[in-house]
Amino acid sequence: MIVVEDLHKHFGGFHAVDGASLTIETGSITALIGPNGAGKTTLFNVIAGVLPPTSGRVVMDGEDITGLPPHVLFSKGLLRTFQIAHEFHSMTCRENLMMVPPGQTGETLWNTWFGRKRIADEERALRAKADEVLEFLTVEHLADHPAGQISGGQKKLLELGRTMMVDAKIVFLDEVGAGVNRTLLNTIGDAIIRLNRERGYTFCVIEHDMDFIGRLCDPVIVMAEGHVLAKGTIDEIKANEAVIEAYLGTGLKNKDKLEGAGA
Amino acid sequence: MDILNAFVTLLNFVIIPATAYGAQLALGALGVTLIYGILRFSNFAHGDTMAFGTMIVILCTWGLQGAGVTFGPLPTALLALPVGIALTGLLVIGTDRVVYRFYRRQKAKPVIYVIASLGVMFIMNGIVRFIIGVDDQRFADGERFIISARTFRDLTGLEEGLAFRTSQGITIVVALIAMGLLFWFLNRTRTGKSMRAFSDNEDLALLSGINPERVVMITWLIVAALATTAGTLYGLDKSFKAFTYFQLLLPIFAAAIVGGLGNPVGAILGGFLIAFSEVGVTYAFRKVVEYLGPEGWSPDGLMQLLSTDYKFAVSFGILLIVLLFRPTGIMKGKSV
Amino acid sequence: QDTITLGVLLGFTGPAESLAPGMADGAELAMAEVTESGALLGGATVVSVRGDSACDATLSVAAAERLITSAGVNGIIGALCSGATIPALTNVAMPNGMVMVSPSATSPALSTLEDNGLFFRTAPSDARQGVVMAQNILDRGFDTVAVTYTNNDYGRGLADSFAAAFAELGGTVTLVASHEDGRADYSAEVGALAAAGGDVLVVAGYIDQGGPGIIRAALDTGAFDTFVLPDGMVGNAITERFGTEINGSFGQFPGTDSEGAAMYFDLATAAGFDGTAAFSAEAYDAAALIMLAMQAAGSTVPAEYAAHIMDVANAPGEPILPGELGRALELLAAGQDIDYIGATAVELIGGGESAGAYREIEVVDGVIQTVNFR
Amino acid sequence: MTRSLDTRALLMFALVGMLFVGTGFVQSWNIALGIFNMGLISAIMALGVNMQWGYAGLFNVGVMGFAALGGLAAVLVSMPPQQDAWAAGGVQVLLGLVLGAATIVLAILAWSKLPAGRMRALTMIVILVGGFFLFRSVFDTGVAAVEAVNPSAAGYLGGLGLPVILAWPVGGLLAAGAAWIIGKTALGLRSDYLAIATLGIAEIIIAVLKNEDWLARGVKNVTGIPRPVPYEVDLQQTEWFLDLAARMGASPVIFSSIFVKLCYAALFIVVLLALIWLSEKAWNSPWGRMMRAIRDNEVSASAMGKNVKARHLQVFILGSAIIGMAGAMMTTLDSQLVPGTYQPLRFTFLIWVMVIVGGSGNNWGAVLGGFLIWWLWIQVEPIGAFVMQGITAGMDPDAWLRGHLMDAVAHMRLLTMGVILLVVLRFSPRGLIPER
Amino acid sequence: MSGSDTANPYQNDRGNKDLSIGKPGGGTLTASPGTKHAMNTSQAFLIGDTMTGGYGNGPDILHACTIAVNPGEIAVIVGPNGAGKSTAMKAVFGMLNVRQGSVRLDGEDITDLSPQARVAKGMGFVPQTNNIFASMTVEENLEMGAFIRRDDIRATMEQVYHLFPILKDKRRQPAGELSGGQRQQVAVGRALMTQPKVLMLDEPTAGVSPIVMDELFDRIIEVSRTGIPILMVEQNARQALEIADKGYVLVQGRNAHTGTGKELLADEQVRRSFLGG
Ligand SMILES: Nc1ncnc2c1ncn2[C@@H]1O[C@H](COP(=O)(O)OP(=O)(O)OP(=O)(O)O)[C@@H](O)[C@H]1O
Ligand SMILES: Nc1ncnc2c1ncn2[C@@H]1O[C@H](COP(=O)(O)OP(=O)(O)OP(=O)(O)O)[C@@H](O)[C@H]1O
Ligand SMILES: [Mg+2]
Ligand SMILES: [Mg+2]
Repeated sequence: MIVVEDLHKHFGGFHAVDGASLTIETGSITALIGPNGAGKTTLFNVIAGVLPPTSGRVVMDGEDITGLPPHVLFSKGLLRTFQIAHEFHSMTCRENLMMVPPGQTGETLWNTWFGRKRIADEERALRAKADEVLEFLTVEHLADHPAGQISGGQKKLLELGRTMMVDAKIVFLDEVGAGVNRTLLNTIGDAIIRLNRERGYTFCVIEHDMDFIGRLCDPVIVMAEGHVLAKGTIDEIKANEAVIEAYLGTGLKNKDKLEGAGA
Repeated sequence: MDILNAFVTLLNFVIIPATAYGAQLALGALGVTLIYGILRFSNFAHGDTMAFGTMIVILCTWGLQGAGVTFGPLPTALLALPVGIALTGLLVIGTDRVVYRFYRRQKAKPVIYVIASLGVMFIMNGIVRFIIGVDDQRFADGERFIISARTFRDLTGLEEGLAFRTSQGITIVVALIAMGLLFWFLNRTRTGKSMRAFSDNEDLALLSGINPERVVMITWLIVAALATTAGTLYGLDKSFKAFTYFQLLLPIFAAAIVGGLGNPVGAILGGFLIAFSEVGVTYAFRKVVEYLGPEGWSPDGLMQLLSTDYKFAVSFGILLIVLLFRPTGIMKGKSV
Repeated sequence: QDTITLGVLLGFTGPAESLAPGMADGAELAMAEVTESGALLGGATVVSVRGDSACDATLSVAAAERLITSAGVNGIIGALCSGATIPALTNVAMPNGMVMVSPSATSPALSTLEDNGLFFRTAPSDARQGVVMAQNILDRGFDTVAVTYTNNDYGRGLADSFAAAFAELGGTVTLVASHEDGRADYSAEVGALAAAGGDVLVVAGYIDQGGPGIIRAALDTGAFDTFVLPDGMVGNAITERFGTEINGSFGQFPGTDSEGAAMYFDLATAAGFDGTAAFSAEAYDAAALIMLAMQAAGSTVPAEYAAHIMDVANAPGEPILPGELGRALELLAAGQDIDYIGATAVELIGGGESAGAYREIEVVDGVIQTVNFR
Repeated sequence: MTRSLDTRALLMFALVGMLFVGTGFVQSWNIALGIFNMGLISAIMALGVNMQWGYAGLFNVGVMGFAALGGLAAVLVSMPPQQDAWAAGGVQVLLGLVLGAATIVLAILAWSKLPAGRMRALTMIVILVGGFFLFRSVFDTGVAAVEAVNPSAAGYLGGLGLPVILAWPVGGLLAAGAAWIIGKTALGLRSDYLAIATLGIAEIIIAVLKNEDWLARGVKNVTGIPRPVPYEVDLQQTEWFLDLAARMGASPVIFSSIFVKLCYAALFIVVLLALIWLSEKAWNSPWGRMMRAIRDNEVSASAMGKNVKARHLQVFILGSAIIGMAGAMMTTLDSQLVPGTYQPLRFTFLIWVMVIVGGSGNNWGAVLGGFLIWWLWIQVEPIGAFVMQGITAGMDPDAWLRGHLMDAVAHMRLLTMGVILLVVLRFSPRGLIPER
Repeated sequence: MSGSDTANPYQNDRGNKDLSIGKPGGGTLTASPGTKHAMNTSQAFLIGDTMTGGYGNGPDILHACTIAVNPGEIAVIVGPNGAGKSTAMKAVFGMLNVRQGSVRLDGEDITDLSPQARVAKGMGFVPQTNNIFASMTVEENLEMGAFIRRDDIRATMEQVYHLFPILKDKRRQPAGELSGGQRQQVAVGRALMTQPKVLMLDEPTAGVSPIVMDELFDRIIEVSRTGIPILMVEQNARQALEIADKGYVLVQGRNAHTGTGKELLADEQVRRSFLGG
C-alpha cells in the first residue's frame, strides 16, 4: 500500500529521518516503534504531506505521492492523527467530527444559499454518525462541549474519532494511546481490529505501549536515529538485542535497590 | 572619473541619511518588538508613547535651558531624558494596570489588545496635544554638526560636501547599544529569560515561580525607556510634532515586522532595510554617475529607478518581497 | 435677533491640525470685534461654533451637517482643505442654501464648481500664484529650479501651474517631486532634488508640515541654500526655525501694500495669538465678509446676504481695514458703500474668489521682509 | 437567520437604534440620517472584514486599499469619458499597460517553463528589464499626453459614463481582482506579517491613486461624480416634491435633504440586507463549520481534507469584494474621490474597531459595531466639546487654563473616542454580540 | 506495615504513618470541609481536602475529592479519561477555583495562595499539556525550572542530563522542535530542577519510550526516597501502581477507590474497569 524509499528529512544540519525505507502492506496493522526522537512522527509528517522531504519518495498503491498537500492525500484515503492533539478548540466535539467528511454539499457557498434542503438531509445523517462515534469513544456527554475544554485524554479520543467518520484506505495513528485510559484503549484496539478485518482499512500505528502493539500489530517496524532498525513480528522484535538496548530496556533498576533496602 | 566625489555624494545623500533614519526607526521598532515579544500584541500606542516621552523631555529641557543648564556640545535634552523615561514609565505602567491587565486576566486574544491599544493611542494622542499642542516644537541645542557640509568641503577641498549631524551620530550609537543590551538582557539574564518564558507560556511561567506582574512591569519600563529615547532622538534630529510621531508608527511597525517580531536584532535590520529602501531605491544617481563617467559627460535622465512619489510604496514593496521569502521576517520572528 | 452663530469648519484634527487653531482664532477675533462694536443688526452677538472637518470628506460632511441643521449657523467659515470643502459644499451647504467662505481652500477646481453663488474664498486660486512665482524667480535672475510640492491638491495645483508658467517664460524646471506631509524622513526627496540640481528649490508645502523638513534636510546636506517660499511656507515660524540659514530665500503670499496685514498682526498679538500663522488673516477676513454682508443685506439668511458679499468686498466704497469692522457696520447701516480691504487686501473676482494680489518677501538677516508687491 | 440574534443582540440593536433616534430629536434628522447612511456603509465594510477575520482569522489591514479601489470604480464607471484625452494618448496608455502585463506574464511563463539554472535567470532578467523599458517608453509618453489635456479640470481619461450604481458591483470586482493577486502571493503569511503585507499593498494602491493622474486625476481629486438619486436643489424646484413637502408640513429645503438621504438609505439597506442574508446562510452551514475548523487549526483541517489555501483565498476575495463595494458606495455618497483622505486610521483601524467591538465572528455583531462606532466617531466631537464645557463651566472665563482647555476641545474628540472604546471593550471583551 | 506482608516488593513503610491508607472505598482521610483557616486534622504533608470546584464559572468537575501524600511516599491517581485527575492536580496547585474544601501543605492552609506563591513554598508541578516553553532552548527550559533557586544549579542540571541523555545533545535546540517524548522529558526535567519539596506530575510518561519510562520511574523512586512526597497521575497505571505507596481511583470527580498500589492492582474490579484488565 505505502512504500517509502530512502526518505530523508533534515532540519538544518540535523537528520531527523535519515534514509528510511519501509513498506506497509495492504490490509496490515503495521506498528512503528522506536526511541523518542527516532523520527517516527517526522516520517508520518512527510508521508502525510505536512513536511516536504529533503529527498526520497513515498509511493501509495503505485502512485508517487511525495510532497502532495495533506488535503489531496486525504482525498486519496490517507488519514492521520496527531501525537499532540490538534482539536478544533472553539467547535463542539460533535462539530469536530461532523466537519470531517469530504465533499459535503454545504461546503460549497452556492449551495448554502440555494441548496438548503439537500444540506439539511446530509446534516441529519452526519449528526447521527457523529453521535455514534462519540458514543463509541465514551464521550457522548461532551457532544456539545467545546473541544478546547475537554481533558487531555479525551482530546486524543477525538483525534481518533475523526478518522472514524469516513471510509479510509490507510490510517496513520500517532500515539493514540498516550494518555488514554488502558481499559478504553483495549476497546479502541478492538475497534481497530474490527475496522481492519471488516472494512479492510490498513493501519500504521506508532505506540510505546508494548502490550497494545503486541495485541494488534503485525509486522512491527523499529526505527532508530532516522532509519529502520528492525522489522518482524512482535516476538522477534522483543528478542532483538539492538531493540532492547535502544528502546525496550530491561525494566526498573531500582527494583533491586528497593528490595535490598526493604529487606 | 572622480571616485572620491562620487563616493562622498553617495555617502552624503544616501548612506548617512539612511543609516540615521534606519537607526531612528530601529529604536522605535525595538520597543514595538519587545512588547510583541513579551506581551504578544502590536502596540498601536507606541508612536504616541514616544510622543508623550518626548514631550516630557522637551518640557524639562526648556526648564533646564531656562535655568541656563547645558550639556556642552551635546543636546541638553539628554540630561532631561531620565525624567522623561521615569514619567513615561509611570504612564505606561498605569495604562497597563487600568487597561491591559484586565485582558491578561481574561486571557483575551491578541487582537483585543490591539484594539485596546488603539483606544490608548487615542487617549495619549489627546493628552499630548492637550499639553503641548499640535505645533512644531524645537528643543535642540548644543553642537548641531559633527561635521557640516561646508566644513567638509573646506577641509578636503572636494566639490561635494558631507554632513553628519550630532543627533544622527548619537542615534546610531544609541540604537546599536540598545539592541545589544536588549539582546543580552533577553537571552542572557535571568530576568530576561523569565520574560521570554512568560511570553511563551504564561501558565507554565507561573508554575516556575515567575511573577507575571513583575515581568509585565519590567517590560513596560524598558519600553518606556526605549520609546522616550527614540522619540527624543528623533525630535532632536528633525523636530517634535505630535502628528508626525503618529505617522512614524507605520514605518516602525514595518521595520519590526520585516525584521521578525520579538527579535531585537531583527528590529535593527528591519529599520535599516526600510530606511535604505526608501532612500536608496528612489535615489537619483545622476551626480554619482557624472563623477564616475568621463570628464564633462553627464547622463540624460536623472538615473532614478523610481520617482520619489513612490518611495513609501517601494519600501513596502521590498518588505513584501522579503516576507514572501521569509514569512516571519528576516530573523524568524514570532507569530501569535 | 440677539445672537448670530457662525460655523467655523476647519481641520482641527488630522493632517492640517496645526493650521486650524490660528485660523479659528482669526475668525473668532472678527466675531468678537463685531460683537463688541454692537453695530451688527442692532447689536447682535456673534458666537462661533467649531466643527472639525479633519481634512476628510465624510467627517467634514458630518460636521457641516451638524453646524447647519443642529447648531443652526447662519454662515460657515471653512473648510480648510479643498478635499473637505468640496463635499461639505456640494452635499450639505448647497442643498441647505448655506453660505461658505473658505479662508484656505485654494484648489483651482473650486473656481469652476457649480455653487449657486454660495461659495466664496479669501485665498486666491493656486493657478494664479504659480504665474506670479515664476515671474518672481526669473526677475531675480534664477533660471533653473527644482520643485517639491506637498502631495495634495494644493501642492499639486500650485506646482503644475508654476512649472507650466516657468517653462513658458523660459526657465528650466529640473525636477518636480512630491513629498508627503507628516512623514518621518525626507532624505530620499532631497537626494533626488539635489541630484537634479537647480539654482533654487521651490518648496510648495506647508510651513508646519513637511516643508521645514525638506528645507532642513536640504540645508544640512548642502544641497540647496536658497528657497522659494509660496504662501503655505511664509510665516514667522520659518524664520524662527531657520533664522539666517535661509538668508536670501524669497517668496510671495497673497497680500497688497495695504497696512492691513500689520494691523491684523497687532490685533492678533493683543488677542494673544500669532497673526502671521498661515491663513489666519484669511480666516479673519472670511468671517468679516460674512458679517458685513449680513449688515448690508439687513438679514442673517444666507440666501439673502450671499449676494452682498461681493459688494462689501470690492470697490467702490470706503476702504475698511482690520479693526475697523465696527465703523464698517455703521457705514453700512447708514446705507453707505464700503470696500473691505481687511488683513489680506480682499478683492473678490469671478465666482467669488480672491483676485490674488501678492506680497513678495525675502529673508534678510533671518527676518522676513516685504520687498515688493505684484 | 435569527439563530444568532438572541435577546441580548436585539437589545443592543434597540439601544443603538435609540442613539440614532435620539440624535434625530436632539440635533436634527438630517444629522441622524447622515450618520445612519455612513453607518450602513461602515456596517458593510465591517461585514467584509468580519468575513476575513471572524471566519478565517486573516488579519487584513489593507481595508483602506480595497475601499479606495471601490472609489476608483465609481470614477471609472460613472464619469463621462474625456474624448480629447482619449484622442491624445488614451490608446497608448492602454497599450503600455498591456505591454506591462504581457512582460509579467512572459516572465512568469519563462520561470515555470524553462529548466532551472543560469539560463533561466538570464532570460528572466532580459524579459523584465527589456519589458520595463518598453513599457515605460510607451506608457510614459501616453500618460504625458493625457495629463496635458486641460490639467486643471480634466487631465485624465475619464470614465464610461454609465449609471453610478453599476460602480458598486464593479468596485467589488476590482477589489476582488486585487485580492486575488494578493491572496495568491501573500496568504502564506500569518497574523501580523499578513497584516503588514496587506497594509503595504493598501499603501501602494493609494500611492498609485495619488500619483497616476491619467487614471483618476491623482491628488487633484475627481469631484462631481453623478448620483443615483436626485439632487436636493432640483427637488426644491420640482412640483410634486414641493407638494409633498407642503402636505408633510415640512420646509422644502430641509425635507429635500432628508428625502435624498432616505433614497440613499434605501439603496444601502437593500445591499446590506442581501449581504447579511448571504453571509448568515453561509456561516451557519457546513461551509461555516469548515471555515471555523480552518481558523481553529489549519494543520489539522488540512489533514482532514480541507483545502486551506483555496478556502483562505475564497474568503479573502469575498471579504475584499464586499469592502470594495462599500468603498464604491461611499464614494457615490460623497460624490467625489479624494485619494488623500484614505488614511489607515480612518479606513482600516476604525473598521477593525467596529468588528471587534461589535463581536468578531458574528455578522450581526459586525453590523452593530459598524453603526455604533460610526455614530461615536461623528458624535464624540460634540460630546467631547460638551464634556469640556462641563469641566470649564465653573472656571473664571479669563483664566489661562480655561482658554487652554477650550482650545484643546478638538482633541477631546479622539480622547473621548479612546475612553468610550476602552469602556466598551472592558465590559464586553468579546464584543457586544459575541460569536455564539 | 512491613515489606514482607505484601506481595509487592516495592512497598515498604518508608515513613507512611497514615493508617487510613489501605482501606479501599475512599474518603477515609479525616477531612475538614469548607474551611479556609481551620487546622487540618489529618497528618498528611500535602492534602487536597474534600475539594469541590470547576473551571471558571462552569459546573463542578470535582466533588469532594480528597488527595493526600506524605514525605517519602508516591501517590498515584488513576481513572478514566475526563475523570478529573488533571483537574484535581490543578486544584491542589491553585490553578482552579476551589469552591469548597481546602489545600494544606505541611499543616498550613494554602487554599488561597497563588500558584507562584506555592512554587515559592516548594511545590513543583508538571502539567499534562503545554508543559514546556516551546520557543526557548532545552537548557533555558531547565533554567526556568530553577527560577526560584538562588544557588548554583549546574549540578542539578547535570543530574537531569544524566537522567535524560538526549536532552544534553539537544540543549541548544528550541524545545518546540523536539519529539513528543523528548518534550515530556524536558517537562519532567524542568520540574526536577526546582528541587521541590513536593513533586506533582501529570502523566509524566505519556509518549515516552519504555526504556525512558523505566528510567523515569527509577528516578521518581529515587527522588521519593530522599523524602520528597510525589503525587502523580498516570495512565500507564499498572507500572505506576507497582511503585506507588498510595493509589487513588477517581471517577467523575469523586474518590472511587483508595488503597495501596498493590491493593488496587489486586482488586479485580479496579483492574478491569480502570487498568485495562
Ligand atoms: N522542526 C524541527 N526542527 C528541528 N528538529 C526537529 C524538528 N522536528 C523534529 N525534530 C527532531 O527530529 C527528531 C525526530 O523527531 P520525531 O518527532 O520524528 O520523533 P519521534 O520518533 O516521533 O519521537 P517520539 O516517540 O518522542 O514522538 C527529534 O530529535 C527532534 O528533535
Ligand atoms: N479548561 C477546561 N474548561 C472547562 N472544562 C474542562 C477544562 N478542562 C477539562 N474540562 C472538563 O473537566 C473534566 C475533567 O477533566 P480532566 O482534564 O481533569 O480529566 P482527566 O481525568 O485528567 O482526564 P485525562 O486522563 O483524559 O487527562 C472533563 O470532563 C473536561 O471536559
Ligand atoms: Mg512522535
Ligand atoms: Mg488529564
